[in-house]
Amino acid sequence: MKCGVVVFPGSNCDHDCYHILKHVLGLSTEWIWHKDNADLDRFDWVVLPGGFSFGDYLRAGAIARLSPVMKAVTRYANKGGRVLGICNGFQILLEAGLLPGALLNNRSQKFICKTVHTVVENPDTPFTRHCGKNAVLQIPIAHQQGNFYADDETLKRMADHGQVLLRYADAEGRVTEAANPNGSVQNIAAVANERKNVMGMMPHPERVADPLWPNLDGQSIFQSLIHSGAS
Amino acid sequence: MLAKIHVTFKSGVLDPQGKAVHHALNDLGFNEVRGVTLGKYLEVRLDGISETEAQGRVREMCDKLLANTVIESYRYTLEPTD
Amino acid sequence: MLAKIHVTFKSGVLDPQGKAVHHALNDLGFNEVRGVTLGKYLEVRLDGISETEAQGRVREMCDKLLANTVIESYRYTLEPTD
Amino acid sequence: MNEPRSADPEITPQVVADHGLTPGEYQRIQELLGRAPNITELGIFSVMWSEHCSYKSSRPHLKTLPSEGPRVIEGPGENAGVVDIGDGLAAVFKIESHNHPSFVEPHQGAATGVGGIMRDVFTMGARPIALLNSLRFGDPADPKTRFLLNGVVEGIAGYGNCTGVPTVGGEVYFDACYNGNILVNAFCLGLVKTDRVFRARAGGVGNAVIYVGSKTGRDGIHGASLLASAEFDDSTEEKRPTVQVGDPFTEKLLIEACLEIMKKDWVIGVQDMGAAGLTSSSFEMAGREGTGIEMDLSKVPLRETGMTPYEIMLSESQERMLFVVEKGYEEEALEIFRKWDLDAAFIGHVTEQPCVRILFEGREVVNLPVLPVVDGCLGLERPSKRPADLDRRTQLDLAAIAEPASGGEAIKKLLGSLNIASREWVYEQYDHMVRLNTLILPGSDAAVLRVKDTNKALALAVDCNSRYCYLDPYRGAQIAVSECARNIACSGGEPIGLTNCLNFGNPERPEIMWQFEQAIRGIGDACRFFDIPVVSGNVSLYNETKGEAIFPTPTIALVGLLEDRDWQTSQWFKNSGDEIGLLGETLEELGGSEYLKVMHGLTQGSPPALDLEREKNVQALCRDLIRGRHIHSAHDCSEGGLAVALAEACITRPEAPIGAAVELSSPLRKDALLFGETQSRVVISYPRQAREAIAALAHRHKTPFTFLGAIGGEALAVTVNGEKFIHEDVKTLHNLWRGSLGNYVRQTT
Ligand SMILES: Nc1ncnc2c1ncn2[C@@H]1O[C@H](COP(=O)(O)OP(=O)(O)O)[C@@H](O)[C@H]1O
Ligand SMILES: [Mg+2]
Repeated sequence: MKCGVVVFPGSNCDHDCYHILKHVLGLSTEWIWHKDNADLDRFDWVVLPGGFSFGDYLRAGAIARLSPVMKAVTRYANKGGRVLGICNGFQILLEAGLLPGALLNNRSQKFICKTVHTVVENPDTPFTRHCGKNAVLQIPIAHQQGNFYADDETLKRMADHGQVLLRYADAEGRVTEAANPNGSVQNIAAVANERKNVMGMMPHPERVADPLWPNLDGQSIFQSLIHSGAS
Repeated sequence: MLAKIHVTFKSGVLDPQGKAVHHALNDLGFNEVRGVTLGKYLEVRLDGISETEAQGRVREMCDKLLANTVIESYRYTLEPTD
Repeated sequence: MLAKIHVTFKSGVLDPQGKAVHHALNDLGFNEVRGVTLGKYLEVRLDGISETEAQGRVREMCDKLLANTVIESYRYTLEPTD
Repeated sequence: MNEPRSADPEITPQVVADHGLTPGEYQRIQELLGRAPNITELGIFSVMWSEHCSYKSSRPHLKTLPSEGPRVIEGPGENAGVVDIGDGLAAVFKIESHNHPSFVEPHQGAATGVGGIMRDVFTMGARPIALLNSLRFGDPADPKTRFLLNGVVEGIAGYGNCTGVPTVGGEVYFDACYNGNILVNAFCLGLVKTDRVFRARAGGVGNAVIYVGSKTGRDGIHGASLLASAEFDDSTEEKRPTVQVGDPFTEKLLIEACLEIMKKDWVIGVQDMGAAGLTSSSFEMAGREGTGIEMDLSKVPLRETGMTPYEIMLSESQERMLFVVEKGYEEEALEIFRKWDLDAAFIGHVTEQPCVRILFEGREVVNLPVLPVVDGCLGLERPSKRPADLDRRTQLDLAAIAEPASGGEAIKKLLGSLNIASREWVYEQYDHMVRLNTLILPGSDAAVLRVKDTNKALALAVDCNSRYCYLDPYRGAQIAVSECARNIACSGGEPIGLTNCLNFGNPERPEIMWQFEQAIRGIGDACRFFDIPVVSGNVSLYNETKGEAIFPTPTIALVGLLEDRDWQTSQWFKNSGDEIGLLGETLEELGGSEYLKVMHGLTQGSPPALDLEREKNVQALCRDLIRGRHIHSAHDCSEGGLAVALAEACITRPEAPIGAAVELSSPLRKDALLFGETQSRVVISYPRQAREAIAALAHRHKTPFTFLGAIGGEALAVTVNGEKFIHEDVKTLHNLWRGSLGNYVRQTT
């Protein structure tokens, strides 16, 4: 099994993702430089990591999505290749139109770094298969623009197609306003495209996947990908 | 040529930044404030193209980069520079 | 009353975002672009005060909150609303 | 040569004074040169001989600090200190102030402070892996305080987060003495292979000088010399346009590009362009090597048109570096920088003659011998005098202060007071987890980071109680070192290197100089006693407004080593049923305490006594207890004393707060017993069966060990001599403590 980690100028969770995939999960992992437009067919999945690509200037993800690699990512996704965008990676996928909706500034207008709970809404995707329905994952967030927005029509379509994968919740998995850290509509923390081969999530699963820490909830996202086999 | 571009949220999109500024202004005692929207204002200097060409080019820039048309709309004007 | 406020960097102050957008536009093939500045555009709705009052109030809002006058300058216009 | 250009202003006494040089200094410049300088050269002298760059008031005193040790690879003098941590790796670290710029523009001032300290670290070839900061703000009741706090924290967050370096700890204090002069001290730590440490040297005649980073603009011209050495007054407004804007994205590219190029063996030396920009980087690199540099300013990438050589040499535009690479590798170097979309240019070369020669548009505009510029400024023996009112400050008549019957009110007030309340509102804005190293997150005594590819970990802490320093700068500084080391010890670490940022008032006043001397002596004595080398630091003088100086604030940051990362321990109570104990002994002391300030509005008395031997013993004991796995938590007693330490151990527990029942018997005043700040004390918790082993180890380390009680229940319950003194629901305490700072910031004025 082989996976790729895309590096944009300003990516800063790229090393963390690489570390988890390669050294913790033992997968063959390669860097993909953002100027590289070559086909990605050799990978079983690719990760767009967190960070501040191009400084998040103008809008988070806006400049990164113009990088040559995004042409390759789009071709790959259109052929059914699996793409996981984490935090800034999610923002880039939205800007590229590979996922529905948009991310606005957090309600507090502040960057927020803390561990939150999310509940798995749709366990029937290559990204959540290993989690179980209504499983509660304790995962950190670290972002300034993670306030998910979509218009009503889009939200309805997403609901109809099971495109909401994670919602912010309390420790018992209840989706409450108090458990919403950033103002996201309907507490949405992670979404997929209709075909379920592209996922974007604001929480950082790679931060809770190293056995050095007691919490390994983030591994279930990567395990799902592993258990979904080759694409 | 100077393109002056305004990018603002589409109506219906809750603008958390505008809302925060609104609150802050009320807190500061500006009770006459009823609403705030916060957008971007860009000035792009262009060289060596005609105004008609520029019209199309600036639209293209906005569509491709300067605005996220899922949530934002834009408008612009062109002015000659010397 | 509607106040339309433009906040931009003072000249000589580094504008990292404008610089990044400029690069990106050039990379996209917009070679006619010579410079980009990125500022803020605010619309503030005001109620129950006269235009003369509003003039002073909006200036105060800008000085106190909307602009960072150490590095930014601002200008505004007032328009009646219905 | 050196004929003034027609546009150059004539050098009048007024021009000399405007450059912050005294007539005597100008005289000396003329003697050293054997001629008068032109305006650009005068500008160069003015920044290089400024307090900020020359350390003219502080240098003789700094020399007394111990800076050597078996682990020290680079001590003070380079861009950052370098300490060997074994396994072929070294820790590179330094702390630096950005006080004045942050007062003028909090967001950008703090942001560029973070950027500057990071460059000092990666200049040495190290990858930055952690940031800390030490912040001081004025009276919370002053509306400006809230604005400054917000801006500073946002600026630090914006810069650190974007560059992907976690901010893992720090400190925040409020006192009216900082009303007109806040402190923003930023610390950065990086890791480097011991055989890949780079130095800021311009070696090898003929080698190429390469500029890289952002383009040069008119930012901060005179920033270093004027902003950092002039006190504030109402004309501060006029200095505003000199504020620099940080570009963290460019910094991130610069980090990656520099670390990539530093893998090449043709890179000779490098220095960041910090204060005094191109001037200090070129002169200092040549000065350290005994060479010269010739540069053509026409080749420097410029952001603005019409810039003069004076402006280019003195600009403080951020995110720039100067490299010296072997002749013949210019193109390869530029290629790497282009890959990272950075502006870079080959602007000159190293010369044999120890002079800096600057060309611009085909003419020579500067030709100065290096040493007079770098080293020529005479150290000043500034007079010092013990403040006349010091005895009055330290007087404290405890008999005049009523002893409270219950400690409930005080513990609640203290936990909710801004100097003790939770810093969560602050560190939630910082990405403290990125890079996957942070084993102990913010919220404990010290942050602990694993060192990848080894079993080791590093513990980091920053500390200073400036109220103590105001009351007794010598002891206050000793306590700052001791407390910082105690925080490291409570986390399991052994201090291996220290860096400090000395924030003081106007050194031209003898009382300030006296504080400065005392504080340095205190740091030096403590470091010699504990065997901790001082490997880097920074001095910030003239921290005063309208003649009102800040409390002397010698901020101490320490790096501790854990040979085995499993030795780490955090401050909070873990298990219901565990016993609680106290290491160390409580004296009847209330001078300088947070309790006196919060409950009685007093900044008065002698700060707590300090016995370095006891301190050393308790720290060694703490480490032994952690390594032997005898204890589950360790938390030192600092502001708020034993009661606050106990409460913090109850409420900082991440899962949920937990109660504790403690029984004390003592002849001391109850407020001193619970809220006094006696040094060298640590609250520990441990499983019942470990008690005997702990007692035996404590005995061996000559440290008193007292059984205090047990963890459990929903209240913090403290009895003294059999009588109830504190009985408070821990959830209530938790809420008071946790919400206080956020509520303060969100309040409106
Ligand atoms: N400016 C800051 N940035 C990040 N973390 C901070 C900051 N200030 C305080 N903290 C963290 O909050 C915790 C408590 O701080 P403090 O009360 O100063 O510690 P102590 O009780 O050891 O004196 C520590 O973990 C510290 O690192
Ligand atoms: Mg402490």
